[in-house]
Amino acid sequence: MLIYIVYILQPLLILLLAPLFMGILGKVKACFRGYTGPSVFQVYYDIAKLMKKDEVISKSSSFVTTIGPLFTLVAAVSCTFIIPVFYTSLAFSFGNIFVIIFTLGIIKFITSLIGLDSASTFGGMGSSRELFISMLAEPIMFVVITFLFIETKSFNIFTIAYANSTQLSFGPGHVLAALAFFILLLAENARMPVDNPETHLELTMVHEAMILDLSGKRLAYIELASAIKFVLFLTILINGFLPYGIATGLNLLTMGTAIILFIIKLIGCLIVIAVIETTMAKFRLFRVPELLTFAFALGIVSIIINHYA
Amino acid sequence: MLESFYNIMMTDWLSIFFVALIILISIPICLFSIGYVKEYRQNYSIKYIYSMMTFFILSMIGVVFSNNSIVFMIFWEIMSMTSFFLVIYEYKNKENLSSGIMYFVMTHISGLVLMIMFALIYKYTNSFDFKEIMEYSNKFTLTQKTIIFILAIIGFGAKAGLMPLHAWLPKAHPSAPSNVSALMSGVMLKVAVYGFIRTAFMFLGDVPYSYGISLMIIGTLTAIISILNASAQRNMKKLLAYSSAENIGLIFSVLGLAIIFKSYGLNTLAVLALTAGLFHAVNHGIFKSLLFTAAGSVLYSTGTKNMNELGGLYKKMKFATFCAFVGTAAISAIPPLNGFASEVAIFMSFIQVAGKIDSIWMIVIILCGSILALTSGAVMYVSVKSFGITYLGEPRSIKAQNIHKVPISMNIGMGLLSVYAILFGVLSKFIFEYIIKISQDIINVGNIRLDENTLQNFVGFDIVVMASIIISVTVVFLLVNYITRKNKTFKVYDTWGCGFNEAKPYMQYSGSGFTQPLSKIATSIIGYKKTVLKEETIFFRQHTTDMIEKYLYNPIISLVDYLAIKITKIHYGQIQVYIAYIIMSLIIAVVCVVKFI
Amino acid sequence: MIINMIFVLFIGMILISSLLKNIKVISIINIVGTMLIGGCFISVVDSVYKYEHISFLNNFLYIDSLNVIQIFIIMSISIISLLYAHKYIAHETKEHIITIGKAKTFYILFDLFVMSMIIVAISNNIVAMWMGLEATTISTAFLIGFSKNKLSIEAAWKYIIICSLGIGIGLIGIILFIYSAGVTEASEIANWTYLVSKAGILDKDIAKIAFVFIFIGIGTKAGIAPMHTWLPISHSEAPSPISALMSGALLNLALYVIVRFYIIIKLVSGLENLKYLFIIFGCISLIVSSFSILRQTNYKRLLAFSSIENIGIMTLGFGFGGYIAIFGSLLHGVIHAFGKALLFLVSGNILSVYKTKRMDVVQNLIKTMPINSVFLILGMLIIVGAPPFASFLSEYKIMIGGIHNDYLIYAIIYAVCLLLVFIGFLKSFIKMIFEQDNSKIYTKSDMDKENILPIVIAFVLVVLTSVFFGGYLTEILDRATLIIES
Amino acid sequence: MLETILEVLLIVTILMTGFRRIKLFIYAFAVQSLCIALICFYLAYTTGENSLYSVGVMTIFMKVILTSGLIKRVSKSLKENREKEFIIGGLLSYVLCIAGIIITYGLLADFGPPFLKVGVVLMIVGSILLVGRKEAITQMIGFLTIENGIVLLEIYMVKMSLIIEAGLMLEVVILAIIMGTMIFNINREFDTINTDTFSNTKR
Repeated sequence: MLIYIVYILQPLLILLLAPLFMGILGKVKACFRGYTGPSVFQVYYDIAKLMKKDEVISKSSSFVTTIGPLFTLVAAVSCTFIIPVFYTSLAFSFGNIFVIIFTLGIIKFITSLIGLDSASTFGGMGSSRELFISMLAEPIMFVVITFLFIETKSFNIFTIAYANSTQLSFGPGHVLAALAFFILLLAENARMPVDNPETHLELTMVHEAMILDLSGKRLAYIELASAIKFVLFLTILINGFLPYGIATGLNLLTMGTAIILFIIKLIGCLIVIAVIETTMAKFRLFRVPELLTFAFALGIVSIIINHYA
Repeated sequence: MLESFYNIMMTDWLSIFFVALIILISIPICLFSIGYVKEYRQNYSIKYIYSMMTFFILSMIGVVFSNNSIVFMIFWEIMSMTSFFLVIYEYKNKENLSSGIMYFVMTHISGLVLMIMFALIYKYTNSFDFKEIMEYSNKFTLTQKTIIFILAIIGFGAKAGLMPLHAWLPKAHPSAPSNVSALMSGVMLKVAVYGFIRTAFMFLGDVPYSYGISLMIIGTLTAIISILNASAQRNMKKLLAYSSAENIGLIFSVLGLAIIFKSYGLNTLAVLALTAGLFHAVNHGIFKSLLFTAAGSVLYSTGTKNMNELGGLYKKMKFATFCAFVGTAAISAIPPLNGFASEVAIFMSFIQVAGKIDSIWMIVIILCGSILALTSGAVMYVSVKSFGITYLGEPRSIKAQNIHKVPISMNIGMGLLSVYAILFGVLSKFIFEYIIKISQDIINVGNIRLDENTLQNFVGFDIVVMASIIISVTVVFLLVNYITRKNKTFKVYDTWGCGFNEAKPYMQYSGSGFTQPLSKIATSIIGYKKTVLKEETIFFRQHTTDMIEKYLYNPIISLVDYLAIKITKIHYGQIQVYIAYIIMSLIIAVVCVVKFI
Repeated sequence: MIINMIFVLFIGMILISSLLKNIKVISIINIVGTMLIGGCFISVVDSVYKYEHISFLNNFLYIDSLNVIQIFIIMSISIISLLYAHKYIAHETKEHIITIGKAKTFYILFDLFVMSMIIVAISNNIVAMWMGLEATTISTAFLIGFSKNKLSIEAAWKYIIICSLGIGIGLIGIILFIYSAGVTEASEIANWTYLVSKAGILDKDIAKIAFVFIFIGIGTKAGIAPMHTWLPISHSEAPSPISALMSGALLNLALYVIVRFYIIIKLVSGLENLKYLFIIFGCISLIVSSFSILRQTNYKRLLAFSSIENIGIMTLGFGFGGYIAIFGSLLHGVIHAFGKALLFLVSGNILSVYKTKRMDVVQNLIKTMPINSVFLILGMLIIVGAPPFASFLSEYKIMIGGIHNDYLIYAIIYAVCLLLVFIGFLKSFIKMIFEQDNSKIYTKSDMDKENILPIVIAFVLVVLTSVFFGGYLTEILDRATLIIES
Repeated sequence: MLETILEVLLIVTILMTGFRRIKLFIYAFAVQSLCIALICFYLAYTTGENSLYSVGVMTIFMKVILTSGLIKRVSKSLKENREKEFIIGGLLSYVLCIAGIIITYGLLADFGPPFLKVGVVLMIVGSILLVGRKEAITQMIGFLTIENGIVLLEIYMVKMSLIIEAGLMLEVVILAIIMGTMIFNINREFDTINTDTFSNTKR
């Protein structure tokens, strides 16, 4: 009976806390840059405001702009159901890592179509660059999943988290794979070195350009979906690579400590990302393939080290 | 009578599967072509295309059902002949004729190579019957197996469009009428896959792993090079033809993987890899013919295949746009649809190799897997381009504005195909079990008890769970949306151009511009050339050539021409020279006969 | 008794066509006469079908299932050509291109030609065979030079010189052959049956050289490679019915004569690898003809080169040996004869409408002559060996035979040449039928329905051969292969 | 007696390779046929084979009278009466002829009677004329010389019935008649019988 509560609690946790973590990230970046910046709950206020506002839809947009954003949010939310946050066990028969990655792929697919749909130059440019970058990111994902498969002999994210949580010492391959996945995370979620999420400067934005034309409720859906996607990637990173302390038994105490540990680790990651975002400048588009091939090389090296060493 | 009919036909699981595939995909395409063919009424004969299409489909079924190598070859040649007459159907423009001729020549090459292969098989096994050859399969010596395998790759590869012999694909499909190119790329390429599976798996029995690796490398090269070529295309059907070559590359690399597993004795993994390959063959047949029929309906209504002239077709072709959306989502492996099910199965069978094979080849296989992942990313890039540029945004030319209505039967055909795509995606778990039985029969392992966790690792169950979650969450969100929509209105206004409000249709992203970053990276592979012309306004032209054709086909053609010129010199008009030939050959023949015999 | 009837009919036809004035009557008499002769032969063939072989005129004429095929080809193609010639000559005389006298010589020479071919086909005496071949050269010399322009006279001259030289070499071969059979007093030493029974005692060295002379000599007549040079020009200059008859029946017949001697030579011990003669010359003619087809601009010359190529295929088939290959080449002989006759007659129609043999002038045939273009495509498919027709089966059998007896390199050359011929045919015919430049307007010519009957008959014969005449043809081919093979 | 006939035959044949005027060719051809007829008579006389008598009579009647007369009548209507330039030069054809003689006598030294070797020499000279000369009429004469060579070969090697011998002789004469009329046509059409004007079918 408790298991069903956990089934519901895990996705709920991510759904509710995703905007909070974005707020925390904004706050951390602000204090690095020396100004107090908006409050941690600012993202909640934005989404609430957008939900209430009227909408303007461009006359050349099709069903992709009207229904699309809803589907992106649906994809993001349904992904949260099959990812371990604080509890994992071998009993989960679903949760294949490919399904997670490809469902998150729906968001990318639909946002790039929305970009093209509004018949504006910026939308086309944004979706072309987004797809270009994510195309180069695919092999890294493949290699990271292979590494995890070598380590834990399964594709199911729950069993991966379970196997890694019992393991205490991690070899060098593990660290390299985590680093590769981290770079993949930055590329997929349009974080700083690949694309600047805050700016609306026409020639630099990638992710923002696609949803330039949206407003009101639809913009809120997309914002929420990308926030959830970002946090989901982070959870995969945390629970896939350093799931120390994740609850494997059903008693309340371990789950409580697991939640707290998860939040601490997440904030740690956010701090690292904030450091990267404030120190690094955005790469030129044709330097991004070099970064991603570097990550791919890391992945390959991790497999070789793990397998043959 | 049935009994005699029985031993003519080849009724094992493989043939039945492929016949089912052929029939499954031909029905919607025939429905589609009822409407589509009306466009040709005024200058081509309708009876011709209908009769040729029926012969084409019957010959394909004949190929799959034949169990004697002569009957196989007869149907094989009839198939290429009827498809040739369909490719040159619109003989009014010259370009169709030359591509039709090239197509027929390439398929004839594949026919001849297969003829040599079957003759060799007859030499070794002294029988034409497939069943006897199958029993003989483990008595082939190694050299015999190598020769037959190489000939099989060349023969069936030429027909399927593997790398060095793929040059006809991007030429034949755009010149054929759309329903025919849908039929050809959806079904004919699979018949070549059937032929290859029949020879490589069932005739040759167990084969050293180096065959599998060479096949996998050829398949991966085909995939990556053809998808890069596809990205730079303006012509919609050429883009789809290249992406068919890419999917064929995918299927053949998985077959190579199955051969590797079999040679290492990992039968369960071999069965699963082969199942992934067969499932992807079915799925590719479905979504590729869906995309071709969509392109056909675009061609029917606007009259042009060039993407840069289209755009904004959504407004007048709502149903066709929706079907094209489903097709694009399926080809770029979006979860609930069928493309996702088989692509993930392929990636999983690639990853399964880790830890099981510990030679250096594991790294090569994983590299091939990552290249295929790159291609699947590129497929999403290319299909979003082809869907977005043609259907969304503003119409870029007058052709795209005043388009005439698409007849009902075309929509029914496309609708049926998109229903297939959704069904095959959601119910992929049950289709998986069915295909696993077939691949067990192919690898003739007997029905080994598939250990639970490898099967469980396969994605069957997850998709069903995922589909149900998605449906339930959408229902919840629609309800929430419906409740909270009372006091909000939405206004329709021009697109937001960051303050610039005279946005013209031509200012949108064009097709070639959309994939310009990718072609800039792959300049050497696809021969990408940029030219900037300064007439009264500045023009930007970019042009890509098929490098394989430029550096492999043209030298051969010029060599043959050079030889032909030299040899026709023999007929130098003088009669004395002719008589000298006779006397010389007499003397040489007498001397040789006296000396050697 | 039947044989005398046949010769009486032949001589009667020649006399009538030399005496009467009205061309139409002459052609009808000729057609009826040839059909009667065909009828006589059918009864002869029945008796051959019943008991293996029969001979007439105290063993001067000898018919077994090998030359039944040749008779069948000769008679059917001569009937087809006569049917075509009926309208062709009438049309020519009406427009005063040729005088009545020339038309009459056409029919006289035509009957002489068919009669000499029949003599070669059924004679048992090898010197009589040689004289028959010589008679064919003589009778066709003027037929080639029929249309009195520069090219056809040159063709006739080259034809007569090269062929008679070749046949002279053949005569030397035959003389050496008889000499190698020893100086016995037997009167019928020159009979083929006698030589077959006496194969053991042939003097090996002289028989070897004799066979080379025969192969090269009669090979010129058959159009085998280095000696084929007369064929392209003479077949493209001769009137279409004649080139159909020559290309279909005569080349086949010459090859049949060579095979007759080859049967004797095979029985002589130690001369097995004489078959390399067939294989090498077959390959040379394949290579030469397939490469030249690629560069042809005149469609009748293209058909002539394709005849050389098909003869090359047949020689290769006989060279490969083995039941399958020989069955394939015999079948290929039959199907090629009808297919080539069909194509030559269609090209005759095209020539009569377009008045030129150049392929780049003939355009949009599908619009101007739809019926002929359909038959042109079907003819192309027959000759190139597309499946529904038996030529695919015969080429495939020769390939199997070749690979079965370990001639892999030759089989590969054979496959490459088949491909090149396929490209040559496809490029030229598809361009001729479908290509059009939009500036010109193409009207459907009324001459299209003219002269379609013989083409239809030829196509029906091809279809019947592909269906093997309900097993009747397989039986004859089977026995013929056993004669060669055993 | 046989040797003298063979010597005359050899001399005439060797001279033939160098001739230019067509009249000389005709006379040489007539003398050749006469010598062959005499050889037949001589052999018939020595071996008592009476079929050779008829062969001799036929050669005289058909070859010496009929064919030479025909060629003379044809050559009368021609414009050129001699070969202007050769493909194989006069000197080279003599050298080839001598080489041919040496080879035949070397190879067939022990094979058959002397007139067999002369027959082979006739054939070689005939082929030199056929290949080396430009005029159509010279090619015809070259071809007829080869036929004469074959007749010599045939006399020795084959005991054939009379009809076949008559048939062969008849064939050769008919060929000569046909070639004559053809030369007549060529002369009328091209108004020269130099085969250089022919070579217009390059492809």
